[in-house]
Amino acid sequence: MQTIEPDISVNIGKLKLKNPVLCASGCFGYGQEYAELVDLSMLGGIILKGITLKERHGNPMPRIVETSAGMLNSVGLQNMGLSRFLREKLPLLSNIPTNVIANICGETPEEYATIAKELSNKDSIAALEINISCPNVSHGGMLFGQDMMLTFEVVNLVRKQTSLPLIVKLSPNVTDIASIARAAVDGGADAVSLINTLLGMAMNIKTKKPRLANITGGLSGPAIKPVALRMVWEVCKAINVPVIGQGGIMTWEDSLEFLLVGATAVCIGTANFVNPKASMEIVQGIKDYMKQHKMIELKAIRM
Amino acid sequence: MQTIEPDISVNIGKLKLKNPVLCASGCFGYGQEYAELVDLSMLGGIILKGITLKERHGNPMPRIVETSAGMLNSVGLQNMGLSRFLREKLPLLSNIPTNVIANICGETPEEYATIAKELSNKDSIAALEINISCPNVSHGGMLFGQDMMLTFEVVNLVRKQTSLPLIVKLSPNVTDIASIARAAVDGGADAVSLINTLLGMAMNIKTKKPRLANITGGLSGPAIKPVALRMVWEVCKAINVPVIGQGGIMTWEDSLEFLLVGATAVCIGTANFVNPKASMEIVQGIKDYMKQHKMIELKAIRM
Amino acid sequence: MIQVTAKILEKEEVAPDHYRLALDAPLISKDASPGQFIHVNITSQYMPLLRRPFSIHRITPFGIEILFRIVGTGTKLLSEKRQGDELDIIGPLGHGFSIKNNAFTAILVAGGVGVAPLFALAERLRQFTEVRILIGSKTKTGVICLEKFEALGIDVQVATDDGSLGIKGVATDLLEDFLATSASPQLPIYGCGPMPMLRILSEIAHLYSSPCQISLEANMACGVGACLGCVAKIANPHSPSHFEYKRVCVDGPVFDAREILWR
Amino acid sequence: MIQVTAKILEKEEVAPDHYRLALDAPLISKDASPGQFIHVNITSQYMPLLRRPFSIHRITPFGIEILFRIVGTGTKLLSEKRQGDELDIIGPLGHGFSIKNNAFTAILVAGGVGVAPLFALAERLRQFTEVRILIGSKTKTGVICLEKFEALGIDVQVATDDGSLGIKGVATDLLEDFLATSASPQLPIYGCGPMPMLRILSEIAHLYSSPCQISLEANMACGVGACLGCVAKIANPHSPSHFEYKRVCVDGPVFDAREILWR
Ligand SMILES: Cc1cc2nc3c(=O)[nH]c(=O)nc-3n(C[C@H](O)[C@H](O)[C@H](O)COP(=O)(O)OP(=O)(O)OC[C@H]3O[C@@H](n4cnc5c(N)ncnc54)[C@H](O)[C@@H]3O)c2cc1C
Ligand SMILES: Cc1cc2nc3c(=O)[nH]c(=O)nc-3n(C[C@H](O)[C@H](O)[C@H](O)COP(=O)(O)OP(=O)(O)OC[C@H]3O[C@@H](n4cnc5c(N)ncnc54)[C@H](O)[C@@H]3O)c2cc1C
Ligand SMILES: Cc1cc2nc3c(=O)[nH]c(=O)nc-3n(C[C@H](O)[C@H](O)[C@H](O)COP(=O)(O)O)c2cc1C
Ligand SMILES: Cc1cc2nc3c(=O)[nH]c(=O)nc-3n(C[C@H](O)[C@H](O)[C@H](O)COP(=O)(O)O)c2cc1C
Ligand code: FES
Ligand code: FES
Repeated sequence: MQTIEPDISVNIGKLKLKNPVLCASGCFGYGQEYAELVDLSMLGGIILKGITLKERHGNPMPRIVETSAGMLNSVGLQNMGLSRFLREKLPLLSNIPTNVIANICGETPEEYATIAKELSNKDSIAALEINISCPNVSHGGMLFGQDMMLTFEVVNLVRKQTSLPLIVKLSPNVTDIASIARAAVDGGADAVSLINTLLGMAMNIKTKKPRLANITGGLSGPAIKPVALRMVWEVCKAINVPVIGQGGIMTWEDSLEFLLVGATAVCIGTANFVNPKASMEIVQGIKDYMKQHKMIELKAIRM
Repeated sequence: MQTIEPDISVNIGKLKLKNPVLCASGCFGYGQEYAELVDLSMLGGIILKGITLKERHGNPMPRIVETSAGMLNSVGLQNMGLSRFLREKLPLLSNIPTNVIANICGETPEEYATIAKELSNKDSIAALEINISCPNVSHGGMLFGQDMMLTFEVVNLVRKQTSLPLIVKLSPNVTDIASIARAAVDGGADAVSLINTLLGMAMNIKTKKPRLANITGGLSGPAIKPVALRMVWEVCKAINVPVIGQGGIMTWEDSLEFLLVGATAVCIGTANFVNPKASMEIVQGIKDYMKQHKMIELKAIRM
Repeated sequence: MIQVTAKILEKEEVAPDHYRLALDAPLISKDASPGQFIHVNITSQYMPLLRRPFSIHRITPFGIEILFRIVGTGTKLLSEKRQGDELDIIGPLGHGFSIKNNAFTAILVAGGVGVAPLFALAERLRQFTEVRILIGSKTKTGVICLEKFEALGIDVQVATDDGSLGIKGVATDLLEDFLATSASPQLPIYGCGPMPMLRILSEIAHLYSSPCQISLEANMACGVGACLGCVAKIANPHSPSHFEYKRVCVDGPVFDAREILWR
Repeated sequence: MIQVTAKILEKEEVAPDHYRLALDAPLISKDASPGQFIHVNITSQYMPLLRRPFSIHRITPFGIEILFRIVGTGTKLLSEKRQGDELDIIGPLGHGFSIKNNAFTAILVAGGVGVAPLFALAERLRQFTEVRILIGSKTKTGVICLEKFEALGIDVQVATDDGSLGIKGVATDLLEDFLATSASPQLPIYGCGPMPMLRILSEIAHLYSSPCQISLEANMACGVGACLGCVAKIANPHSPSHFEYKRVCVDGPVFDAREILWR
C-alpha cells in the first residue's frame, strides 16, 4: 500500500509554516548558533532572541540554575539593541533556510511600536512575536502581560505599525490567561503563543543567597509542562486565532499533547539545550505518527 | 564542647509548635493512616484532609497522574462532610500526639463560617486552615483565593466565628499573590500558608483524552518548588504575620530554602507519598543543621 | 505495615520483559497475606516521583517475592536493579483475599501478569482445598509461572489470544467452559488481571452465583489510604447516590466482585 | 562542532572521586584543540536536565578523554557509567588556548581538577617549548596527573593547603616564587582552576607583565552561544559602560586574563 506523505503545514495569520515546529525565542539565538547541529530547513521556523530598542547588558551571573526537571534563567534580555541588530544580525538572517520570526520587547508601548515598525519591511523577517512579559516602566514594574488593558494597548499600537503576522506571547503569571488572550486578539493579534516562563526562585543554603544574581528568574522545561498545557487548553477554548503552544516540550509525544488540546503549532525552547536535535526529531515524530494513523491533515490530530 | 539543643519551636498566632514541620492537608489523611510509619509526636503538627459542609464523593478516576518531577491530582475534595467528621473522625484525633489543624473548604463564605464555628470548641483541634482554592459557586466558579475582595470576605466571616489560630491557605494561580495575602491578613488571618497546587493538565496521546477524568488537576511536588519559593518570598516581604511555606519540599535542604526567605514553618505534602519518613527526617535535618552552625534559635536561619 | 530497606536476594527474568525479585524482608513477610502488596521506591531522582505498587507474589519466612512486567519508566528502572541492590519498600499493604476454608475447588483466573498475586494465594489455598488456575495471555511468552503452579500440583489451563499456547481465546472463556460443565455449584473464584477481563469475570461469577473476589489496580500515590487518589466506585445502598469511592490501597486491592460498579 | 553518540572506551578512577573517561569520538578529536570542551548529556530522565561541560583532557586520533571530579548529581551519575556505555556528546566547543610558538618556557597553573584541560595543552606545547606545571590542591589525594606530566618530561611542582604534598600553600605561591627568581621576563602563563585562584593568578601575571590565558567556568545551558546563560564580565572600552557580558561557552572558556573584570 502506498502511504501518502501527510501535509503538516499550518498557517499563522498569512504566514504559512511547512510544519508546526518552531524554535522558541531566547533558546535558539539567531539561528546560526545551532546551524552546525540542526538542519534549519527542516523546521517550521525559528524565533529570534528578544530585541529591545536599546542595547541591554543583561543581568549579572549566575543567570542559570537547574531545578527538578526544569531550569531557572535570568538572562535579563541581554541583546545588542535594535540598531546594532539591523546592522550586524539582519544581513545574516537571509541565509537561514526557514521562516525567521523576530521577538520584540519594550519598556513602553511606544518602544514596541518603534521596533515593530523598523522590522516590518525587512525581507528576512516573516512575522513578529511580541513578548509582553516585560515590565512596563510607567506602571511600577507590572508586566504588560499581567493586565488586560495594557495588553490591549500595546498590541493595538504595534498592530498599527505592521502588516506582518503578529503573534502575542503571553505570560503565564496571571490569574486568568484566557482574558489576556482575548485582549490580545481584540488588540489585533493574528496568533498568540504561550507560555512564557513561570516566575521562580531558588536559594543556596550554603551561602544563604539566592542562586540567581537577579534573585528571581523564569522557570522552563518539563517541570512546567502541565501548567503550560492547561493554559493552552484554556486559551484555545477562548479565542479563534491560532495558538502556538510551548512549555516543557521535549519530545514529539509532548508536542502532540499541545496539538491535541487545540494548538496550531508548538515552540521548542529548553529542549534545544538538552538535545539540539529535539526540534528535528519532533517534526519527524509528528509525521510518523500521522502516517501510522493514516492522517493526511494536521487538524485530524485534535481531540 | 557541649552542644546546646537548639530551640526550633515556632508560634503560629497563639499556637506554639514544637518544631516548624507540618504535614500538609490532603497528603496525610487524618493522621492515623501514617501512624504505623511515622512517629507523629516528632512533628510540629498535622493538617487534616479538607472538610466540607456536605459529604463529597470526589471526582471519578483517574485522579492521579505523574508528570516530570511532579504529580497532578484531582481528588475533588472527597470527604465525609462535617457531621460525619464530627462523629467518626473527631474522637480519634485526641490520640494524635501532636497539634492537629483542620482544613476547611466551602462553596460560599457562609459554609466556611459554619464549619469554622462547629470546629472551634473542639479540644483536639488546635487551629484552622481555610483553603480558599475552592470555587465560589455564586461567582461563576472563580476561586475565592483568586480575588482580593472574596478573600477578605471569607476570611473576615470566618474570623468572627472562631478564636482559634486562623491560617489562610493561598492559591498560587494568581497574578499577584502578595495582594491576596494582604487581603487575608486584613480579613483577620493569623498566618498564611502557600502554595496550594498549580492548576495543570496532561493528555494521553493514545486515547486522545485527558489523563485525569476531571481534565485538570493540581500540580504538586519538586517541579513546583521554584514557583512556591518565589511566592513565599514575595508574601514574606508583604505581610507581618507568620508564613507557612510549602510546594515541593522533599528534604531538609528544601525546607531550609523556605525558612531562609522568611517562612516561619513548612508543610510537607507530596513528599509523604514518596517517603513517609520525610517529615521526621526534615525535623532532624533542621536540628542537625542548627547544631552544626551553632544556632540556638530558628530565626537565626533567615537570610 | 513497615518501611524497610530490603536487599534483592534473587533476580530472575522469568519471560521476556517479566522479572521476579526475591526481597530480604522477614518483617514484612511475617504479616503478609495473599492479595496484599508492597509499595516500592524505585529511584531517589524524582523521575519517576512516586512509588510503584506490586502484589506480593510469594511469602517465605525470609521475605517476599514480586513478579512484574515492564510497562513504563518505573518498571524499566526496576528491571535494571541487580542482586544485592537495596530497595526502599513499604508493606504489607492493603486488604488481601478473604480465604474461607470450605471444601469447594477454588478457581483462580489470571490475565497476563495478574498471576503475580495468585501464586501466593494458590500456595495458601492448596493447604486445604483443590485449586485450579486459568491463565490468559496475548501470546505464549506472556504465560508465566505455568511450571511453578504445576509443581504445586495445581491444574493449569491456558488461553492465548493467538492460540500459541492452550486454547485460542481468553481466560474467561476457560472459566465459562469450566463452570458450564462443572457439577459443583458456586465455586469460589479469585481473579486478577486487566479491568475488562475482571468485568467479564464478575459477570460470569454473577451468572453462576459464585462468590468472586478480584484484585483491582489503580494509579496510586500514598498506598496507605491518605491521598484518596486510588479509588474504585463501590455500591453503597446507604448513600443517597447509591455509591461511594473506596480506596483501592486500603479498602482493596481485593474487592468482592458484586460490590464494584463498573461504570 | 557535532553531536555524536560516543562509546566509553576506558574508565579509570584516577583518585578518590576523580575519574577519567576515554571516549570513542574521532570526529570530535580531529577538530579539537586544547582548552575546548565537550557538552555531555548524562541522563535522559530530566534529572539533571541540562548537559554538563567538561574540558578536553587529551586529544588522541581515536577520540578524546575527559577528567572529572564528583561534585553533584550529574558528575555522580557520570561516574557510574561503565566501559562500553554510550554518551550523547557535543563538541568540540568553545574557544581554546591561543598557542603561540615562542621560545619562552610556558607556565601552567592548575587548581584541583583544573589540571584537566592543561594536560591537553601541555601535550601540545611541549612539541616546541619547555613546559612547567604548578599544581595546587587541598590535600595530596587531590593532586592528580602528576606522574602523567612527569612522563611527558614536564617539570611539576605541587602545593597543598595542608602541606601533605609539595609546599604548604597554594599554586599561585609557587608561581610568585618562580617568577620572582626567574631570569626570563614575561613568561606566558596558562591557568585553570577555581575563580579566586584565577583572580590572584591574573594579578600576579599583570605584575610581571606576563601574557596570561585562563579558562573560566560558568553554569551552562546550551553550550553553543544561544542562551546567554554563561557570561563573564569583559572589559569593552567601546561600550558606554566600559564592559560587556561575553559568553563563556563560545567567546571562552579561555580568555585573556587582562580582559576580565573581576567585580
Ligand atoms: C495493588 C497493585 C498491585 C500491582 N501488582 C503488580 C504486579 O504484581 N506485577 C506487575 O507487573 N504490576 C503490578 N501492578 C501494576 C504496576 O504497579 C504498574 O505496572 C507500574 O506502577 C507501572 O509503572 P511504570 O513506571 O513502569 O509505568 P508508567 O510509566 O507509570 O505507565 C506506563 C503505562 O502503564 C500504565 N499504568 C501505570 N500504572 C498502572 C497501574 N497501577 N495499573 C495499570 N496500568 C498502569 C500507564 O497508564 C501507562 O500506560 C500493580 C498495581 C497495583 C495498583
Ligand atoms: C567549560 C567548562 C569546563 C569544565 N571542565 C571540567 C573538567 O574538565 N572536569 C571537571 O571535573 N569539571 C569541569 N567543569 C565543571 C563541571 O562542568 C561541573 O563540575 C559539573 O557540571 C557539575 O555537575 P553536577 O551535576 O555534578 O553538580 P551540580 O549538582 O550541578 O552542582 C554541585 C555543586 O557544584 C557547583 N557547580 C555546578 N556546576 C559548576 C560549574 N560549571 N562550575 C563550577 N561549579 C559548578 C554547584 O554550584 C554546586 O555547588 C567544567 C565547567 C565548564 C564550564
Ligand atoms: C534562557 C532562556 C531565554 C529566553 N528568552 C526569551 C526571550 O528573549 N523572549 C521570549 O519571548 N521568551 C524567552 N524565553 C522563553 C521561551 O521562549 C519559552 O517560552 C519558555 O522557555 C517555555 O518553553 P520551554 O519550557 O520549552 O523552554 C526564554 C527562555 C529561556 C530558557
Ligand atoms: C492528593 C492531594 C490532595 C490535596 N488535598 C488538599 C486539601 O484537601 N486541602 C488543601 O488545602 N490542600 C490540599 N492539597 C495541597 C497540599 O496540601 C499542598 O499545599 C500542595 O500539594 C503543595 O505541596 P507539595 O508540593 O509539598 O505537595 C492536596 C495535595 C495533594 C497532592
Ligand atoms: S494511594 Fe493514596 S489513598 Fe490509595
Ligand atoms: S551556555 Fe548558552 S550561551 Fe553559553
